[in-house]
Amino acid sequence: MRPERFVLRWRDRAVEVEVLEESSQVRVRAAGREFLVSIRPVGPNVYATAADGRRWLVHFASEGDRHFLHLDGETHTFAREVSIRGPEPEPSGQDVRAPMPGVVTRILVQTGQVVERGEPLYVLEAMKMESVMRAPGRARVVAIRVEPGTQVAGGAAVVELERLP
Amino acid sequence: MRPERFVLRWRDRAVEVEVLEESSQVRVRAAGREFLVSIRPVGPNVYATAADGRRWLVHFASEGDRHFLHLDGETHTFAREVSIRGPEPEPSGQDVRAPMPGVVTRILVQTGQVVERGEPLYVLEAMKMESVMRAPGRARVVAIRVEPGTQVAGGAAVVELERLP
Amino acid sequence: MFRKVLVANRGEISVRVLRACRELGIRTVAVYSEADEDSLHVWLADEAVPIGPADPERSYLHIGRILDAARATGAEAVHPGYGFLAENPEFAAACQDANIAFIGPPPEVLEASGDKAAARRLSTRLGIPVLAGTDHPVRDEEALHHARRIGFPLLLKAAGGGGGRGMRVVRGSEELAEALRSARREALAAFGTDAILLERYLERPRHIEVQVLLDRYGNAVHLGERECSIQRRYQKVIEEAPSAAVDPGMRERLAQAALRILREAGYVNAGTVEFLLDRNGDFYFLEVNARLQVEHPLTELLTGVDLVHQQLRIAAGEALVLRQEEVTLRGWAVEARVYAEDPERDFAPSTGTVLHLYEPHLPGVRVDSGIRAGQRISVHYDPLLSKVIAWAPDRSTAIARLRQALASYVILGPTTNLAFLQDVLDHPVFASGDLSTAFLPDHFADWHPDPPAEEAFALAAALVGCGRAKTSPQPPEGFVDPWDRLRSWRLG
Amino acid sequence: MFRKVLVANRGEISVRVLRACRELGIRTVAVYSEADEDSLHVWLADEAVPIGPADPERSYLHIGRILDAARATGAEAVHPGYGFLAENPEFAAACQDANIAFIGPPPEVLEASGDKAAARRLSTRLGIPVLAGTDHPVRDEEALHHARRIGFPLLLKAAGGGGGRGMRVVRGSEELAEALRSARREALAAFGTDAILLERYLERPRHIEVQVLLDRYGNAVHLGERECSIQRRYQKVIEEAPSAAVDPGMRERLAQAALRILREAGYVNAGTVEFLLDRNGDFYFLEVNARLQVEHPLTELLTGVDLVHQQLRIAAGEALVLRQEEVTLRGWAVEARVYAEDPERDFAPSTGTVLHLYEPHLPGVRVDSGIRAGQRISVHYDPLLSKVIAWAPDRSTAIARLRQALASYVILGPTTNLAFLQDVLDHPVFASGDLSTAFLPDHFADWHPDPPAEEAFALAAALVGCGRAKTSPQPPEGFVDPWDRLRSWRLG
Repeated sequence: MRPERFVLRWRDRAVEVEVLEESSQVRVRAAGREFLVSIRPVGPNVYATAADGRRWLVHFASEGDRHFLHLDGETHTFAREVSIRGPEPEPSGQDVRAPMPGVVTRILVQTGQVVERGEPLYVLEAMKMESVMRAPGRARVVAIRVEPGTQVAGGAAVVELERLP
Repeated sequence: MRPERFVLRWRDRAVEVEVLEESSQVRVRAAGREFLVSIRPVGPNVYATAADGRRWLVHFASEGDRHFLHLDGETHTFAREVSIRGPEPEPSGQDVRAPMPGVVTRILVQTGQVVERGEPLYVLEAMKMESVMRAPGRARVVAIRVEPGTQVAGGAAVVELERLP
Repeated sequence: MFRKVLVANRGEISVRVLRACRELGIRTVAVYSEADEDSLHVWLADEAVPIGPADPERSYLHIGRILDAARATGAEAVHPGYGFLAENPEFAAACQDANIAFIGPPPEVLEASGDKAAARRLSTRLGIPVLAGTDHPVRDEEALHHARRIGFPLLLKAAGGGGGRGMRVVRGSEELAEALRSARREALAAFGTDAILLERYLERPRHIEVQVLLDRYGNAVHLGERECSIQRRYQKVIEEAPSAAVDPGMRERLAQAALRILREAGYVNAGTVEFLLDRNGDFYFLEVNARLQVEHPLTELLTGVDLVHQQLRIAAGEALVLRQEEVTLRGWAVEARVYAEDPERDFAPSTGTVLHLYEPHLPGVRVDSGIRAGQRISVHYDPLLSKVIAWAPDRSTAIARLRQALASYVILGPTTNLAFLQDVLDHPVFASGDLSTAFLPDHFADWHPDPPAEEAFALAAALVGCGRAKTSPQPPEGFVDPWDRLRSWRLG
Repeated sequence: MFRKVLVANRGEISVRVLRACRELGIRTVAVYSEADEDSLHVWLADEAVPIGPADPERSYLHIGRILDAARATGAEAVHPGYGFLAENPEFAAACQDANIAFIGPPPEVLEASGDKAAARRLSTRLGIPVLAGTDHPVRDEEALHHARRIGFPLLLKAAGGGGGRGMRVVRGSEELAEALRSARREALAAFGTDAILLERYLERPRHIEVQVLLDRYGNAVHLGERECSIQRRYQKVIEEAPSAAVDPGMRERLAQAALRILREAGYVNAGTVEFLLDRNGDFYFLEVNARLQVEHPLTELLTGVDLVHQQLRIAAGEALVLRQEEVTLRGWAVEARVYAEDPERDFAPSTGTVLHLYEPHLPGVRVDSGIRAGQRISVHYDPLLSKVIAWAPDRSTAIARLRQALASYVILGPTTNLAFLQDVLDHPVFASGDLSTAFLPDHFADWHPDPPAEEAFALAAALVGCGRAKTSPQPPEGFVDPWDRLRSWRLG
């Protein structure tokens, strides 16, 4: 069996993974470390797993390329990607996307303006609630993609920033 | 699409069934009546169903040829059989089978003896509990298949009866 | 008692009210929007009536369609739950006109208690302390004048409703104009009126509310207080009862104040009076919540009183059988609200299909849930999925119990605040009981979930990698269902 | 308090005890047989130690292996749960010798209370009424003599243990010999001793038991009574608290009798004293249950006291902090035991894989469950799967609440008594509260589940028919799992 290679991304951390099935276990190379993982289904979406001598009962489900893993009281959402696209072009531009569908009611910055971490960029109204979208870090406003008052879909880019040191 | 024919048995009631998929619904002929059933999965093992204008949320699971349906607070176990074998040969002989694995500790009847409904036939010991197996109705003991003290599997025939009017 | 009751709500509160009706042998009617076709409350009720598309304005907020459903099914009463039409005087009046009992206070009382300024005036008249502020919504021009009178920090509040919408804290006169404009817009969107009140802003108050039951014959009982100080932008996250800051003496004073206000207002049914408690133990009247509150189970676990049963009996014209001396507060209860929200995206609501759901059973833990495995969480409604309420003889055991329940609660699909809730419970200041509405801003302002451990990446990789290799070409569904093909078929 | 506790049991009681330990910050160790490798209690504990094959004699009843596990993990105490080694004096003594605290009474007290005859003698000495009977196990030859002295109907009881094993009712001297032989065999198999006691058999008694807590320093509190009259062949099916037949006066008399017996016996920890209550209100001492009972949650819901926490504290040498006046009984609670048994096969235990499990959440309803979806129910152990306990302010609401919970409880795979339980709750005599141990024999002797309605056949046919046509050739599994191929791989 040829090992399977793909990328698992959790938020901004992407890890190249190599998975090889060996009899009853799965050899996984991730972030320079190697794990021998054993997995046994014990119920719908529930698996008895073990790695490095430790064992976990995990809950696991997938929807398209998004995979949800629950262990030790926490749920992590992983995205499977074909190859390392490199993290989103953080060093240069970064879009502060609308987290969900809603109406961009006000833009609070102009193109070219320098913003600090946490400074409000625009206001999105969804379900009668105004959420202020803030800058994730020190950056310069590169472009404003949307006019105030327009309806946007979840994930739509609204303000593009260029990270500053 | 050819209609599919099979038998659904619940305990001693066997019903010949004809099932035909029609676009979004399923036409079912059972016990001389015809139903137009619609089924929509709403979650793991849970289905929104409707027939004759009534609707039920049912839980359904299968294991091999045994199918479990839960509706209106009750769970029914159906067995799917290829064709009507006819109910077990009730009119003449009927085996009073061991309901589960255990040890037949004592036989309380002799061959040829006439027993009334509810009369004890033999004693089965399982998990330190003695259950007395009784005659389901007026009958004559036709054959005793097992010696006292022998271990039997669940479903094994122990005493064969011949129904009497 | 009513023979049939319609529940004009959705999610966990409709499930909770439907169950209470069935326990009293009352037949139940649920209403649902297209987005809620297969939700728990629809299948739990004896009858279910579709009332429109997903948009709340054209379904759960549509008075006409809800009354049509009530008339069509012969429902004798309507329980509004919380939110939606629960405090809407027109809805209560429409029910009365249609000869259908509204399970809540009379329309005129809803009108009065909905008007924050009127409620303040009533409280002042009764000698119950209120925070310095304006008794009338302010016009833009007079805002600065009042602001200077009241002093900073100043709170801008929507006169038309609560829940944090239309609220802004202003620390200096230069911020007033911008904050007022933003508050007015949010208030207009949320409550249909941009009227704004000004009020002295207490720095680190505790939010204490008192539960009261009143019948039509002048009988009333109070059922102790709940503390709701753990809030994020005025949205309650964790509540508890009793309050660590309320001793028996203060409990009695708070209770009498609450009873006086509600009696004076002619209140009937279940009501809550909210107060702010400052650092030196003085309390100020805040507002009346003319509805059954989200956090009502805390009071039920402490007193053993089923508040929805009491609501049904009062609305059916029965006298309160409960006497004040029968109401005893036993032990401690803590409630965590499970929201479909992404703490990393500024707690923006999250959506998705509940691919897998495991709601644990623990002694002393009650889970009021409104979701089911396979259900689609849409962006149309409030993101509250369920409430986990733990009771124990003392506060620390209740917290430990709640902590265990949250750790074993699994929702795969929409992102939730379960990890956030657990970190809040683990925080030493929370454990100490020294709570205030500043707790979350102070200690959890830029909270982030811990990134998955290396092993988690490895396990995920193994599950994803092997899962893919082995199954049919299409990616492994959360629950691989022989009926996938049927998914497209809609119920006739 | 202990730093680490080992729970020497399985199923729902081990899950319940493990949770109680974690709430007090105690690290937990579970033990499991090969058949229980993936069960709930194994994964809930901090550590889990395999102790042998499925056969109880070589795992859960194997004193040596359990103590090895305790020593290997550094457990400071062992909680035996109920059944298995819970009332086994050798086990308690072995724990003491190994310097591991046994969470229960001292070995000598277990010895005494395990001996029904000795307990009867103690009760008579204390002036507490007992049913006419023999204080010593009878030899075959003297059986008839005693039988004539005591009079018929006569009850044959195994001296070595309860739970209905080794019990026979004899109505005439001609049946005595056969019944005695059968009772001796069952007793020998169940308790390792064929000693049989004779006792006057009360026709339609109520089975009432009193819960007591005693510490090492002579402090003791009683926590009210439970009624367990709904039994089938001495196996309890439905229990409730308080008892409809016990007024405050009788409650006090029963409680004092129970306290006297346990104090006299030098009892420590949680104990229950069982009585029979006849039609004219007289009660007779029956036996001491020197363990935490299956139905203990009833008392916890009425009093708010966590009995397992109290057991842990007492075993750790703490004095009882609870004072009698603090113990108040609030409302009513009813418990239904969910068994994997087939009521149509004379309630013979049933087996199979739990293909699908939906354990509902309802306000006021506690579910102590020991099973998980996907788990294999084997024939090796007691068929109790879980207990559903409903609390409400009054009995009728508690019954209605329990009824709703059972109707929405879904276990697909092993046949269960869920339908049977619902019919019992619906029975008018049960609703009237006029209970006795004759209730099930009188009203449910040849109970049968209702056959499925025509529509059920049609729905099943549609689900079976179409499911088959559409899926891969192999029959649709309960949960079609991309990992089926992995099922054969055992954890390393």
